Amino acid sequence: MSESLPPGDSATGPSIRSEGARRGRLEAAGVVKTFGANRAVDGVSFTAEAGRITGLIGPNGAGKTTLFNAIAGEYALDGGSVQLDGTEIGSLPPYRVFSHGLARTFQIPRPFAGMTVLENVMFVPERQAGERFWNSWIRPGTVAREERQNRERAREIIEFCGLSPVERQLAGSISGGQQKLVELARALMADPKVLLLDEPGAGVNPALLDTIVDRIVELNKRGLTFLIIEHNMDFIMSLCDHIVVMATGRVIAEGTPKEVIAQPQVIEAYLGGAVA
Amino acid sequence: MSALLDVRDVVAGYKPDLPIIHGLSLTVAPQEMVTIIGPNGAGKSTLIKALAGVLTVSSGTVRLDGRDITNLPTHRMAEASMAYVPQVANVFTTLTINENLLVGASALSKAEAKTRIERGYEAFPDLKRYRDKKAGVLSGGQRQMLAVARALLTGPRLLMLDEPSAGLSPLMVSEVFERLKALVEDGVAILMVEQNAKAALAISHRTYVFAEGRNRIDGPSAALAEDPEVTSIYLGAGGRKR
Amino acid sequence: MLQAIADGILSGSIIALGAIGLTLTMGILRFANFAHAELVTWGAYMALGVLSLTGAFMGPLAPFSFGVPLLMATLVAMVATALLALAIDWLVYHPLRGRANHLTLVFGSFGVSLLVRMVILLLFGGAAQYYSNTLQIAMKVAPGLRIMPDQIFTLGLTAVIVVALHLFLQKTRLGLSMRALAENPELARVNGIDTRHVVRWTWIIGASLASIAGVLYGLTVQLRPEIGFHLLLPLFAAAILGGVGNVFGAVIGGLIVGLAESISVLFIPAGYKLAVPFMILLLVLYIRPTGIFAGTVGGGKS
Amino acid sequence: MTGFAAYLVFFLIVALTYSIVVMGLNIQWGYTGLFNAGVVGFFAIGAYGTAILVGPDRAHLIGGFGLPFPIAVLGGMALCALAALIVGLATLRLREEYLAIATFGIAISIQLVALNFESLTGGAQGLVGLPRPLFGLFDSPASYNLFYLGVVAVMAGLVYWALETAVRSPWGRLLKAVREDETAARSLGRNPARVRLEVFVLGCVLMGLAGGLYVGFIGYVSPLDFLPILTFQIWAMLIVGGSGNNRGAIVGAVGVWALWAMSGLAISRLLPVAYQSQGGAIQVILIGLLIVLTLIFRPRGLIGEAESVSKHAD
Amino acid sequence: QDCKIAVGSVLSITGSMAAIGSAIGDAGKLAIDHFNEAGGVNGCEVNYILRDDQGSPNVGVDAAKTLVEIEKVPVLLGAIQSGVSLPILTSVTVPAKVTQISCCSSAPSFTELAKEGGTEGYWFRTLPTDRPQAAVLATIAADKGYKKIAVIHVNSDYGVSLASRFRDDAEKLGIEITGVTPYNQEQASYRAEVNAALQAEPDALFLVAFPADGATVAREWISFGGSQNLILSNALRADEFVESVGAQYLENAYGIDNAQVEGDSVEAFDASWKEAKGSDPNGPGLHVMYDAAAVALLAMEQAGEANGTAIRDNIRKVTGGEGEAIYPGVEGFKKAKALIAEGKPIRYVGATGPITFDENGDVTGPYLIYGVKDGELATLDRWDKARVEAALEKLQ
Ligand SMILES: Nc1ncnc2c1ncn2[C@@H]1O[C@H](COP(=O)(O)OP(=O)(O)OP(=O)(O)O)[C@@H](O)[C@H]1O
Ligand SMILES: Nc1ncnc2c1ncn2[C@@H]1O[C@H](COP(=O)(O)OP(=O)(O)OP(=O)(O)O)[C@@H](O)[C@H]1O
Ligand SMILES: [Mg+2]
Ligand SMILES: [Mg+2]
Repeated sequence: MSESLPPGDSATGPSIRSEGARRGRLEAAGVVKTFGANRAVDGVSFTAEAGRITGLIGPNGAGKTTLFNAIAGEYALDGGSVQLDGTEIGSLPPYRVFSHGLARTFQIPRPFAGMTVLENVMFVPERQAGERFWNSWIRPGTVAREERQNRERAREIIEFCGLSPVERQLAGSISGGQQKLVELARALMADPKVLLLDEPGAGVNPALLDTIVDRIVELNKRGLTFLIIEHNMDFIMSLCDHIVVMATGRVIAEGTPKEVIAQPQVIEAYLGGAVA
Repeated sequence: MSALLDVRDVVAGYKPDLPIIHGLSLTVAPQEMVTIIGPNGAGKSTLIKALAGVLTVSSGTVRLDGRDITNLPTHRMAEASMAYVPQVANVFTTLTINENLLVGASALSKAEAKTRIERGYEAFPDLKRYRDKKAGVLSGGQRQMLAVARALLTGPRLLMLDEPSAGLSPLMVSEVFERLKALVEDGVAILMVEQNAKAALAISHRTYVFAEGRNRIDGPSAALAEDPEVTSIYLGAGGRKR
Repeated sequence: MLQAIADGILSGSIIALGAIGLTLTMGILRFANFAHAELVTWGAYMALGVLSLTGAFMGPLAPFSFGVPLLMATLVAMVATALLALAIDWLVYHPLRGRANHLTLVFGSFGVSLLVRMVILLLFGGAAQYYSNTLQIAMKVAPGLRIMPDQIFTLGLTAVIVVALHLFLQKTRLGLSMRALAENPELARVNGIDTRHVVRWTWIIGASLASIAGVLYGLTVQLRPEIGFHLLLPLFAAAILGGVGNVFGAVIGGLIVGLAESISVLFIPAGYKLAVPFMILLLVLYIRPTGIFAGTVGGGKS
Repeated sequence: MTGFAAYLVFFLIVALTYSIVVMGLNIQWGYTGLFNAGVVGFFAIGAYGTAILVGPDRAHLIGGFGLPFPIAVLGGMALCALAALIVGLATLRLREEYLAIATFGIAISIQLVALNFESLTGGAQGLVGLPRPLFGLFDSPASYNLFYLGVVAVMAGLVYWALETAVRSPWGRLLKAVREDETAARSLGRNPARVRLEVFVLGCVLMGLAGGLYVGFIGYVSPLDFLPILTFQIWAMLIVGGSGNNRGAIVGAVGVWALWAMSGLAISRLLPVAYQSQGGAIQVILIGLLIVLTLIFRPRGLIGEAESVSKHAD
Repeated sequence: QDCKIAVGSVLSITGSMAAIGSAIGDAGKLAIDHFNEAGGVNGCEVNYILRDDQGSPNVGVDAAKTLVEIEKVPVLLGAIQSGVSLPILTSVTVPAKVTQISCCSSAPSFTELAKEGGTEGYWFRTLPTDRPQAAVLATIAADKGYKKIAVIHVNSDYGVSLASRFRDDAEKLGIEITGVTPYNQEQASYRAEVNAALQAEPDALFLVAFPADGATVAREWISFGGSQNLILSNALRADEFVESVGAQYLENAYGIDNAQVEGDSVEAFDASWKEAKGSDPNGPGLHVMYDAAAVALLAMEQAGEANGTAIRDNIRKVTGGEGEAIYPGVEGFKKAKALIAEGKPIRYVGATGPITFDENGDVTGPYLIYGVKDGELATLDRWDKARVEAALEKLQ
């Protein structure tokens, strides 16, 4: 399995931006999201520091996914604010949030079912000239060149995720775990400043998960900020610099992994006897 | 010990001319818990779907307690005392929690359904809290609980679970697994697919390792957990420290 | 004005009756059945066929314009319509079901609707027909307000059917199975539900309701092979206004459509009347894209 | 040129005109999943727009600008774009059947305007005596038809090429992504609402173009030309030809229209005279059967969706 | 006889005019059967090809084109709706120099088109335009003393123009028109329109409609207490309408149609219809369709050849004028053939009475006033050409 990173490319934007230039500090302050009477996210504040891997854990139904949706613009906030590198993104629609450099994956995969895996991944880069229909008439050369580069990169990411055997299959007819990997592949293709992963490990084969961990570490070294929801404690413990624990819509603990898992309220609400 | 579930040389897939499962055999004894692990796309879910009658078995046989149930219509699998929890989309999001359970109990008498549902609520108090809420508002983990709770309602002899622990918090994982263990003790046989291999191997009796639609390795779980080949290829290092 | 309101409510109740069956099949079987309208027509003609075969239009039950024979004929028509629906399902929809694209069924129903309409035309001819040639003269119930007893009957029947259907969907196992099927057929099967059985019952209920609507329509207006087709738009408008799958919604939707049509004529040129329900529909959908009541089968509770 | 050849020319003019409509619908439905059931409304706007701009001045009518035909057609298309923009903004949030009913209603409303707005559209009487482009240059109607067939064929070819090129570029992928999962597309930085609006307008403009060509050929418009049945016919063409494929759209348009026309001919020849008056019903039954059988036995239509959208993904 | 001549017809057999279309088709066929029995045209058997336009212009135009190009018909009968006849005329028959004769398309636009030269003389129609109809109906209404009249009309070219002419004429005669309410065809119910028209409590209702929808409107009108003083357009002279509404409610109704009441020619048609069909020829379009076919055949016989231009040029030779009168039916046609063979002038007096085409292809003729007596359609009065013209004069 290829461990190498996709080569940078100047025409489509380098796959990895030069260090230093990359920031990605995500700051949530007092975020509230309610569904009727249910305050699913109830005044959550935390900061995912630039260049760090932050873990978000908590019992089922704690509000983690809802918080992701609020940050990514899928849900309108009922209170509070979200800032990315100082820019308010809390009120933006998802596609604008993405343009600001924040990408996310879905806990329950949402592949484009009627498109092949390759197309799913090639779709990701923004501002493709070919997405304006007239460009295919008046600038076919540019479109073709861009597509070639796009495809090269997509192939590498697909291979990395172990999806090469199903590259040409429709994303709707691959296994559940493979669909999760398509989610990840798309997120990697996005090359954002901040990446929100919602349970990237659930349903993924443990052996493959190891290489994903390596990949995340490597990308992080180059300055990409991560915010990861995960129930696999091995994964969290080995990866995160900082952990935020949520329960019933609130942050109940925060700190380094070691600190956090020692706290009794975390053990009671979340870990039970299963401390790693 | 004669097998409760006896799967022999099964070939199955999504399109007639493109089998995913290439002649697979497997057995589950009464009161046995069997795990299937394997890489993504190995065909684990496909096999379970074929056993549950969702997909057509194009050759081979499936026997439950000696009775041939190959390609029995899906809705009659419950009568054959087999229950199945799919990997994805396993709750009715537009029905309430209670109605979800009622659907699972549709083969039972009304009174019986009621008592069993109450028992289900005791096992999963979270569900009780939301009983009149639409299942669509549940979190990923809550849905998983609901799906398992529903499958147990009819008191099946064989329970097939497709990644029951996916998305559950560690606390819930141990709870669900505890519960599965208790079920086995009560006489239910379990066949489950798991990616949380460590935990699954720890509680199950036997394990099959699949790859590319075939049965690669099988044996007692404890032995496989030690097997270096299995560990390196399918179990991973379990998280290296950096 | 008063008259227009009364009238709108009353003609709305026929639309409502047709829309209930539509919203039910649409909600449970998950496709917009364009041939539903033809079931309405078929039901109306079947009742006519029974009446003319038995030759009877015995004394009407005062104050209504119809009598026991029509009621009996309606029962026969319900059976005949259910049979037609089952046959169509078996021949056309069943083979198409489960295809990746569920709109395949919608297109299939386009085809079916053409077929059934033309068969009716061939069987019964194109001319307008009536159950009875005696005209019912409206009763003056208040100054400027006339109502026909048949209309009151229709309204009452609609109310009874809605309540019964709602209870059925909420309280019975078959009703629950229908709602489960509506959401996820495969999961329903895994849970021991015989989906074919549920589909059959859905058709039987939907088609029976359609045929009742057809008979009532024929009774208050007239019978022609195209009546269903021309009711189609109001029916869909009503079903969608109310939220697909919601039986109460369908009734409210039907009443809104009926009222809108009859009141609009007082304010805008009658030539534009046909557009009025749509404008309302658009307005409602603009504010609530899933209809007034969020649409799930059975409706009501959240 | 007479007889069958003359009829063939005539037939192809009509069929190719429809094929442009079908291609417009294909881009909306086949690629983007927009269930536009108001096709005939936009066809009508294009036709009336062209007719009003090209028509001679008449006392009782507002229009009658007597513009050259190509400019009139462009005007009709622009009008279509405007209407599609307005309609799209109001309805594109709706899903599938809801959108279908809404657009169907809009088409009915457009037809009602044509029927009732007498001073602009001529009302039920329609607009009569519209000039046909370059008609004077030809010595016989037959040679004129041949010329017009050329015009329509070139337009259809151009539309085919343009759509095919665009659809097999990243644009096509974008449309498909929006069709498949809007939430996912949105989370990946695309604005589905904008994409849908763009496609809706583009498709409707093509329908308007076809409307203009139709007017140029028939020289007359009336509200009867725009009954909802035409929408059904167009949809039948798309289904039979295979949605999600432009070649399928053309094949479907020609094929279904041929079946429609030929079945009429066959019935009038084969059916005993006494039953002639049933012929129409039988013809419609054939169309119904065709749709149903195609769906059952060739669910993807005669040609079916192209497997991979972007030619660059190979 | 081994030669054959094809005569084509495009009518609405299905679609919105289905209720009247197939009977009209039968009327055309009757004329052709009669002619064949009389020996055919120029010794050739006439083959009648009927095509359905389904009420849509695109289907109708295609059908017409097939008839003209593939079946090679020299004359086309139809269509019913003006919206179908017009595109056939402009894009099929005129370019191919085929004569087109319609039984039923009443739109004034044909007259305009003819005046502009757009029809090149290939267009004829056997029903009169709405101008005289409106004048006669309004005159009678005034004579009856109606003061307030509501108008409900079908929203088609036929309805719109007849209703608006009637309104003008009635107002000139001092009648108040309380409202003109159009209705769109084939709707679920017309209660709303009826109610709107009822608001002003008029003395009478002028109803312009086709039998099926018209019956619905009339029933709802009467049910809701509208006046039973009904004024009916020509298309409502149909048994279907009377039966559907109920004769007892139509005692005070009167309407107009463009057929001569009595006279041998009309009786000849009625009798032969009855013989063929077993019922009275009461329905819109039957008489006129028969005449359309008859005129075409006689012109072909007169021309001695079967091409469109010859037919066009000979139609006026077999109608109007001073020749010997020819009545509908086999005997009439036999007589006509004999006279033509002898080179003597003939003059067709048809199912609608004497027919004269003006230079625009429009026909002028006498009218009958119909009503319902003893449960059946009956003729109440007749207006000859002079009387109609006097009424028109008065309204100038
Ligand atoms: N769309 C919604 N409407 C109403 N309630 C919702 C909705 N989405 C989530 N909820 C509720 O909000 C709470 C938080 O759900 P969320 O999905 O954020 O949990 P989670 O922390 O991601 O859990 P898990 O680890 O199981 O995925 C739950 O109680 C859920 O029932
Ligand atoms: N719905 C489907 N239609 C067609 N082919 C499918 C479908 N689902 C899966 N496949 C094919 O079957 C193969 C095996 O899928 P399956 O779901 O059985 O894998 P799995 O072992 O359960 O993997 P995972 O652990 O990721 O869930 C996939 O690689 C894919 O090629
Ligand atoms: Mg979650
Ligand atoms: Mg799986």
